[in-house]
Amino acid sequence: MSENIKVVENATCTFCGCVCDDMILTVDLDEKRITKSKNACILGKAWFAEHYIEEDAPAAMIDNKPVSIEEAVEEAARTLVNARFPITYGLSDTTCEAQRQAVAITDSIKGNIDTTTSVCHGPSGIALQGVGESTMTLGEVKNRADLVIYWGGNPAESHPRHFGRYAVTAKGMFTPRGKKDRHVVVVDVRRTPSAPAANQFIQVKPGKDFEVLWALRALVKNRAIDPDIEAITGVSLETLQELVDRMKNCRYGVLFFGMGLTMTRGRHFNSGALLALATDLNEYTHFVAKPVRGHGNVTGADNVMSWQTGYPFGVNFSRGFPRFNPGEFTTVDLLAKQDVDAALIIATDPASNFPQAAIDHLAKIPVICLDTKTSHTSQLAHVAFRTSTYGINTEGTVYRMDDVPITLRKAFDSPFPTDEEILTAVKKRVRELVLAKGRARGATGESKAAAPVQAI
Amino acid sequence: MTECIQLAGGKVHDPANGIDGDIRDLYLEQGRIVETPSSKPRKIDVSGMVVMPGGVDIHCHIAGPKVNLARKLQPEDHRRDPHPGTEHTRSGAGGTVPSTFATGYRYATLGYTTAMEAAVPPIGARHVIEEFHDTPVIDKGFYVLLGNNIFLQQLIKAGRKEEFRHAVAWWINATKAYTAKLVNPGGDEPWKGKKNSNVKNIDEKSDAIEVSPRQVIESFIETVNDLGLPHPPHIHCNNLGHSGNFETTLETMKTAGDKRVHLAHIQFHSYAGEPGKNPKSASRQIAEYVNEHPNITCDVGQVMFGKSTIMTADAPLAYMLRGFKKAKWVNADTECESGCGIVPFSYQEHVYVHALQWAIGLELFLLSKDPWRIVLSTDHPNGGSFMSYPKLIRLLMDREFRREEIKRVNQKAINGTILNELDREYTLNEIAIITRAGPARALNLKNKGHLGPGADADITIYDEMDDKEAMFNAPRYVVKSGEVIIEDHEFRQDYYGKFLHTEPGYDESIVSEVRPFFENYYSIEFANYAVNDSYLHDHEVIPTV
Amino acid sequence: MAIFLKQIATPDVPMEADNITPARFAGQTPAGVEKLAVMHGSEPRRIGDFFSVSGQFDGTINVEGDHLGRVKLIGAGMSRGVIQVDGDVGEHLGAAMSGGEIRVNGNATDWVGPEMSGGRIEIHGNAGHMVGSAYRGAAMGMTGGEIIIHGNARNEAGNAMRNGVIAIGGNSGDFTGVNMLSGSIFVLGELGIRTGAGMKRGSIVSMKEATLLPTFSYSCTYRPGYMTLYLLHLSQIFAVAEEYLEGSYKRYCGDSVELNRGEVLLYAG
Amino acid sequence: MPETMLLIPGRSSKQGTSLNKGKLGEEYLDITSTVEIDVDEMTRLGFNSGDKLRLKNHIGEAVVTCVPKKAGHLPEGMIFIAYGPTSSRLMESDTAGSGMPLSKHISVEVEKIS
Repeated sequence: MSENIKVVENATCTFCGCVCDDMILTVDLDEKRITKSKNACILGKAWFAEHYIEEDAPAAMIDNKPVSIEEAVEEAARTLVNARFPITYGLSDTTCEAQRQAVAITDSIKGNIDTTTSVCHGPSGIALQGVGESTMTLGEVKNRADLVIYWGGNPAESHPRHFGRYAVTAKGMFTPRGKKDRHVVVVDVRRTPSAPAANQFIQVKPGKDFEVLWALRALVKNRAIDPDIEAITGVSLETLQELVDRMKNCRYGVLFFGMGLTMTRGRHFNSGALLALATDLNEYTHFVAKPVRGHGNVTGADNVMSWQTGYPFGVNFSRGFPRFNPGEFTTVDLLAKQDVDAALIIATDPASNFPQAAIDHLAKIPVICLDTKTSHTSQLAHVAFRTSTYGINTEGTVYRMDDVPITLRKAFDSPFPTDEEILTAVKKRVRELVLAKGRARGATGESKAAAPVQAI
Repeated sequence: MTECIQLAGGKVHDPANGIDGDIRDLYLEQGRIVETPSSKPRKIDVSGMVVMPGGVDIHCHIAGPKVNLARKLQPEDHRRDPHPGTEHTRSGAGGTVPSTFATGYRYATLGYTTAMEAAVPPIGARHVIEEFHDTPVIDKGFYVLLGNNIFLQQLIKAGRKEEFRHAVAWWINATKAYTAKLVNPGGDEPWKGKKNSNVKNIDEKSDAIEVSPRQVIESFIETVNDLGLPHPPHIHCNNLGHSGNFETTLETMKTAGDKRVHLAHIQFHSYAGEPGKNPKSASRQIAEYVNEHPNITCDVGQVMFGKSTIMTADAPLAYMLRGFKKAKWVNADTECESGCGIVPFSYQEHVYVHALQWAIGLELFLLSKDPWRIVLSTDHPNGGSFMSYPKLIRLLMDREFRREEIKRVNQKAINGTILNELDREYTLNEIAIITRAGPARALNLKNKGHLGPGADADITIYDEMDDKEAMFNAPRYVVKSGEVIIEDHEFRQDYYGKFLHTEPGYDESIVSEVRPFFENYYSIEFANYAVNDSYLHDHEVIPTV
Repeated sequence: MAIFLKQIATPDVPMEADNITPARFAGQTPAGVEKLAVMHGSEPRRIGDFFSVSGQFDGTINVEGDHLGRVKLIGAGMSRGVIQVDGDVGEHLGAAMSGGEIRVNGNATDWVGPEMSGGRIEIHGNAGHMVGSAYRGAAMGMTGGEIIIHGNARNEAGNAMRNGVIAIGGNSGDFTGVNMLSGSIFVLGELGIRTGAGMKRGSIVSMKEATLLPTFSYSCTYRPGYMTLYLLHLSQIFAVAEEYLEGSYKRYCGDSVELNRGEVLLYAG
Repeated sequence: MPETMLLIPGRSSKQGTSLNKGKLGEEYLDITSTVEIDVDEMTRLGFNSGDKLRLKNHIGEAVVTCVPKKAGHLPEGMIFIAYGPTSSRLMESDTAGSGMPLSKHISVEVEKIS
């Protein structure tokens, strides 16, 4: 350890959607390492501790050969502009500033843009569009919630500080005794490490969450439910009725939910059932719900997409304006159907975690990849940029899972450019090429002959 | 480098400078209007056309957390109204809650060059400024929601006036806001903490906070006037939408005494009738009070028929509206600061209440004696989209058109109003006042809303037409900060306007009061709360008065 | 004589062909039809780049090809005439159509007849998800017309439908008739799970046993009069066993979280 | 005879921490190709800790190592794996108009190979 030490207070950990902004980072500026991350959880500690700069790694490569950033930008721009159906994907682990550039590029090239939301809480986004939601910032839970229910999520392992900072042991204005002022319920198909934090664990048969939520909705509305509900779902009518009484009689109730709902059969209808349950309960008391979002800035990606295009994910520009249709313009579908002829992948690794059919197509098309580390995707990329890490080497804005925006503080400099810098350069070059292409087309009268037709 | 421009031969409507349709040349240089140009200008012949300052929207909802949530909520609304990009401009989605780009460009295509987002919770300030960066052409600022701020209410309760004033100023600075906004003051706590209830009158104290709405209103009127914020407290009164609420509105105005105050979307607060029963018009009582009190400005919040989106910090109101249709509804609580409700909505001619709301708005316009203090608004998108402003202008300017439209709506509603008896037609100059000069004055934007030397060169040029809706729908030229953005109805370049905010002074020691509250009850760190200057980009600090 | 479109080139990326409607073809010669626009990804192209066009327009369009699966929006918004497709078609077939008829000798994928208000679609093979459905966020799916699927349909058939009929010769997927407001869905094969979730009114009929949600309750077994009539109509389209016409049906009402005025009818023998 | 079981991919702390060392690192690859099975169920199926199992379904197949999970955490017939390249191989790509492949309840045939 060197003498050249800096302490960064109120830094933000962007590993998960909790986006805890109370980090105290000790930075060894010579070693370019974070040696201590006070207040971080086990995931956050690893996030900071394992962050090191591979000084020798090339900042840009074309077909796995090092090139200058300028050459890579040129090749990336040409690849995108020449494509007929290019996609942009990822974006949940970068700043809003970078996300804004990515949408601008996709608008210019009339491509398709989607974020990791589509394979995370995208179904919850669809559910929101169907039924709305009653929701809150996390501080409201800390200050007011006397009933907290986690459904199909395991925050003890995925969001370790969720309990302490916001929802279980946190002490607030009307909950001065923390956990003693709350009843906590965990609902899941398996007894996860989150279950011990709760006063009550309810185990649902796999794939029966919808049935349980639907029965709860009926009971809230005083409709009869047959006792065979236990045989179907594994949860007794008595347990359900008791939970309903508790929900109706609490002062401020919260339903948190995870991908146990969105990733299983029923998908958006599972999330929708939960959101509708929270809405129904507002006839009796104040009740809110919130998806426990994953990556550090996945919520920012939803926000940037929504304000720039009107839609939160799964957006297509091929007609010259944004259109939204999950299942048609979402990335897994497009790749698996082999509809795509180029891809710009930012801060994610679909080649590692997508269904095999989608990965197979990704391997066949030119991929442009921005990542802070070598990944499965960067290895198969035609153009690969190595960028600096948000929240450690860059400033910028991220949105916490409850849509609260937070400004990042930089711990130390990286020799690698930011995502925003690369994307801004690509955008500039793309715009030049698109304008040139448009003029060439205009000169031959081509574009006028085939004006786009009606929109659906 | 902006070029020097001569707008030659137009009929100029510049009521702030007493010019009413005179034929004049205007010279623009370096983004401003100048007496004489320093070099040979590019001459644009606008003879036969009507020249006005760019429009100023004093109250709309165009950016920030609730607006974006309303966007996410309604793909069906965007889908039917796409906004294609051009060589110069970005694409977007329309509908009642357009994407940021569509919002900026569409305001521009109506000749508006400034708009104020009317309700942002402090913790969402960063968000609204980020969206402003992507909202082209127009200058913009926002009002920060402070009326249900628990810390400030505690200071009011404790009678700590001095600390209250510093804390309000601190919050304005920390969020880079334009003024303080009160929405249903005192109503959040019963909504969140007492099983979705609400305060029912201006003197009712909530159990948890023990402060009445009147105390909150009084405190803000006094403090914001003391601080000299360019715009007085912008108040959304209690009991919005409820029958008989005009008394609450009168009480709220009385609370101001002779101090400056702005009443938002006053149409929604001008209802007589028994609570719980159908409303009746109280536009006369309200208009009369406003007419006699020069300290008051208001915007109308006109209802226009068709699709709208209710989005408000008044969460109990949105829940009440949700009850009518049981369709999708959003509630969003913001810790220590605010509530929020969103309901997709539609105003229909045949519905008694909707027709009455429409009529009351028009009555208020027509009964108002001083156009300088009543501003054209639809509380976009609550009463309808800002895209319906041209039609609203025609309703005000064209008596025959208005009569035809009156025939199409619920007659029972009309019969309870005096709308049929009102023959007034707004003149072009009066329209220039209620859409530009008046709101600019109410905002203390000294360089906007007029065309005198030194003014911002934000100018709209219309072809003069008999059909005022068609005229105001499509200006031939729109100039923003001296740049010709729209020429012959087409975008010629992209442009990003300025961010407008104010910076009242305060005593730093207030921070030591705010911080402990913050550390106990907020979920982000105090040090990460205030918006830093990196978000400002192109901005202008409007001085206190 | 009809206009014939024979596919001569395979699109590399999705193609949007909402100009393939009788209204757009009316009064056009084959050369005129060839000039009509299609989108090939983001690239504006012409019908003639992908199809050879022959014949003469008399209200009917025949589209034939082995690679039509990427061709979306055929017949979108159509109000009259006939489109016959030989081959498998892409998404949004007959989207928002108000009249006329589309016949597909082949399979269709997702979004067949979403938000249609009238006319008829008949798919001789299978269909994908969201047959006759609402688009995301919208409160209403198909409001009229008839969709016949000879094979299977997948999830969300009739999502939020307001009126009209969907008949499926094979099986349906999950959430058949979800959020249905009115109208009828017939499934001769098996229903997936969670049939009629959130339905307010309307009828969903199946000839097989099904597991229903806990919010549906048995009311009676009877022979609904309209059933025989409609099944007779369907028996002219595909094989409907005699006993279904004559049989009685178990009626379940739901969804009790909503109005409870919808019904699911299961063949009882 | 292979046993039909329900595979639940999910997040785990170890997967989360090893992710930071790199998705190509041995640790991450190890963790994401290890399945947890209820200890009693392992006895019933004759699996020992560290055995290699083949998971197979209509999409593809993958080889994983099995470790026992304390009784009472996983219901019968359910096995848990941390998300990663291994679970991808068994994931269907149809999203039913949602964008989301069914990533959590994956039916697999489980067979011991060593």
